[in-house]
Amino acid sequence: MPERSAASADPVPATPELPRARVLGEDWTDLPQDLYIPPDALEVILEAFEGPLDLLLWLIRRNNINVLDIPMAELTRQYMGYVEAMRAHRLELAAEYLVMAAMLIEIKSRMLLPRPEKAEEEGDADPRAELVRRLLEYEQTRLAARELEVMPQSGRDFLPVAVWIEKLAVQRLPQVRAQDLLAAWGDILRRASMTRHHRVSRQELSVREHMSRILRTLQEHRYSPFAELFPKPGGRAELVVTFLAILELVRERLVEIVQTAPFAPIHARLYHVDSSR
Amino acid sequence: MSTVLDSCTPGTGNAPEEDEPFLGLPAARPERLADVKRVLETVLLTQQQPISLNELRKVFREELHPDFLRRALDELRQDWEGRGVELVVVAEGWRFQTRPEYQVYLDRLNPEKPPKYSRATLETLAIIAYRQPVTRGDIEEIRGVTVSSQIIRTLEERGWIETVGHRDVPGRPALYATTKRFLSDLNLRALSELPPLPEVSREELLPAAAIDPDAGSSTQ
Amino acid sequence: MSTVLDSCTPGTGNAPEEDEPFLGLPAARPERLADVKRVLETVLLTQQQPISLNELRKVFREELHPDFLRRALDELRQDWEGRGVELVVVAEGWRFQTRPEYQVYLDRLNPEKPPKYSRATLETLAIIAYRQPVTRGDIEEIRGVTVSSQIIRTLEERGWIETVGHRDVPGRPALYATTKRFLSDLNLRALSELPPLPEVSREELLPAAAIDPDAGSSTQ
Repeated sequence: MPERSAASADPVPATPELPRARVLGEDWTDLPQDLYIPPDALEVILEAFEGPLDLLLWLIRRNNINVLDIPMAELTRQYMGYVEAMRAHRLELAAEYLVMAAMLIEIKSRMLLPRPEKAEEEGDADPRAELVRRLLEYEQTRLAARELEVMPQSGRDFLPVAVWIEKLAVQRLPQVRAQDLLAAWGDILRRASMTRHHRVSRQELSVREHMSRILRTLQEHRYSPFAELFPKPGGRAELVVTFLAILELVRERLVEIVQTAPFAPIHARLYHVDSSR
Repeated sequence: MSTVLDSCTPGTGNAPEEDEPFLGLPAARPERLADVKRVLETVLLTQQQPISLNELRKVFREELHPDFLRRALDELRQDWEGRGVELVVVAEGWRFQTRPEYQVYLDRLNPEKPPKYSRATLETLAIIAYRQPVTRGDIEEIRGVTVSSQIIRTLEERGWIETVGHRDVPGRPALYATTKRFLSDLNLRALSELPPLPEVSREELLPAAAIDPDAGSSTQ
Repeated sequence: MSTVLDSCTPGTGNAPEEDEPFLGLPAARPERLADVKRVLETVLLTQQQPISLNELRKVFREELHPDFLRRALDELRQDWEGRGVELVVVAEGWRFQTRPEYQVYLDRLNPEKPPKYSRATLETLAIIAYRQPVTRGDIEEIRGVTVSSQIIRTLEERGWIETVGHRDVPGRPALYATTKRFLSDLNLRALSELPPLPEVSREELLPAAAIDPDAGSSTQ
């Protein structure tokens, strides 16, 4: 993927998509060939640098300077020019650059002093050594970052597979046991005030079951012969319970029993059918 | 970057044959079909959501005839027969999905905690089961808090409760009752097989409550 | 529900053979291996994140010997050769993923690209990857600029770095390291598979700088 690595290869914004720099009234889409860049252009260009080390590396390359033999005077002069311009325009960026400038000036001043031969033998005579070490380390990081970027990356260069898991609908539904309902009822009772109690006997429950059944039937047909409300093979207990259910439905004004004439067939119907007329 | 179907793009392959229905991909060439199938398989395996034929055409820059794509998909579906994953067409399009028989293995990988109904839902269900037919107002009266529509809907969608009528009071509220499905899901033959509610001692009961089955209920 | 491997569970199959290394699934029985492979394939196709061998053993109620599973996975990997999807081993385990050659087709379906990281983020990541565990101060020292909290957060949210401790200096700064997810997302099994840190030796830079003004820079 050459286009990817190219995008991050160079800190210099030479691509047309970057904002253009306005230099002395002229539009610049690329860096001037010489190193001197008027302050107006700096704001744009400096955004492309990752910090003073990055800027220094770029200056060194641009000027065809040997990393191992940095001419401190010229480099420091140029660097200070940048920093001054930067301070005027983007103060919040300048602190780190100022630290670097101080370091460069320190190196420069130390290099102006005569070096004792003894110190040179000890190996730490060259004040540029530490700067070179940092520049090399940063360059290494810069290259490593580029290598990381072009490595195949999940989501960008390949995708993990993701097959839909088809689940059986019932399997994900909560399971409820009859005991859970009893427990829930217990919770309700515990919360309820002491003045109110609910007592439902086994028989009453079957009354209620028949109430639901009858309502369901009338919901469909609206109107049913009284006799047909009773289950066909119903035993005596069943008939009694059904009758109780009908009475309860009438009492709760859910169902209405009608007889158009004496001895005519008795019918049951939903209460509201009548009242809506 | 070279792509899998480079050889299929116009101009790079052999001269098109007669009756060629689409750019560079004659149906008569089995290896082209195989390439298209391989791309379709790859694309579909990465998507959990179904992909429509139109979207799949985009994958080939809309250069393939829908009929050809359909044929490739059909063949792909056949290729996957007998495996744990199948290619299906649903309303929104094509997708790979696991066969339900493999659910047990998937569950072992990510053991899901069994989902639970909230206390409010369970109590609502208990009230409907034991006190049916009841209105939402009845339930609220017994529980002492409002009952959200979501709870009623959850139980309705589960097929456990249904509206069996309307009480003839202002607003004509729905009367809820449990269904046969509820009984069978709870392994009951009749409501009377629900565990009996604890008897409340006579001392605690008001005299009326002992007689009236609806004592304490909210019915007017 | 009957499952695919019912016949493989202990007690229901034939008598175990000699030297049988695992419950009910003798390696000598190719149809059993095929069943296991089909289950593995199904499970792996549904999971976006890699699955470790240990997790895969759970799928078979830990009844299969790791060596047998490894063999099944190896065969499965071979079965998928030449297709658009491949079975790979990365740091976190086994995963099916698309081959890079097919990315062009996938991009046509989903033109949205994952976020491209800034140079600052990538350099921070490189420092953490190659010099871990490091503190934010270490990163700032190497890069020569402050590291914004946003950069650290971005990498943490991606699941690529994590705090692995604190350096015992004033302020007890967090020590960052890369995660297994980072390795998996880069198709790696271990940190040692990262490309070696580029050598930038004095000796190399010296003649290059003398010849080419842009030595070390990749463009222009």
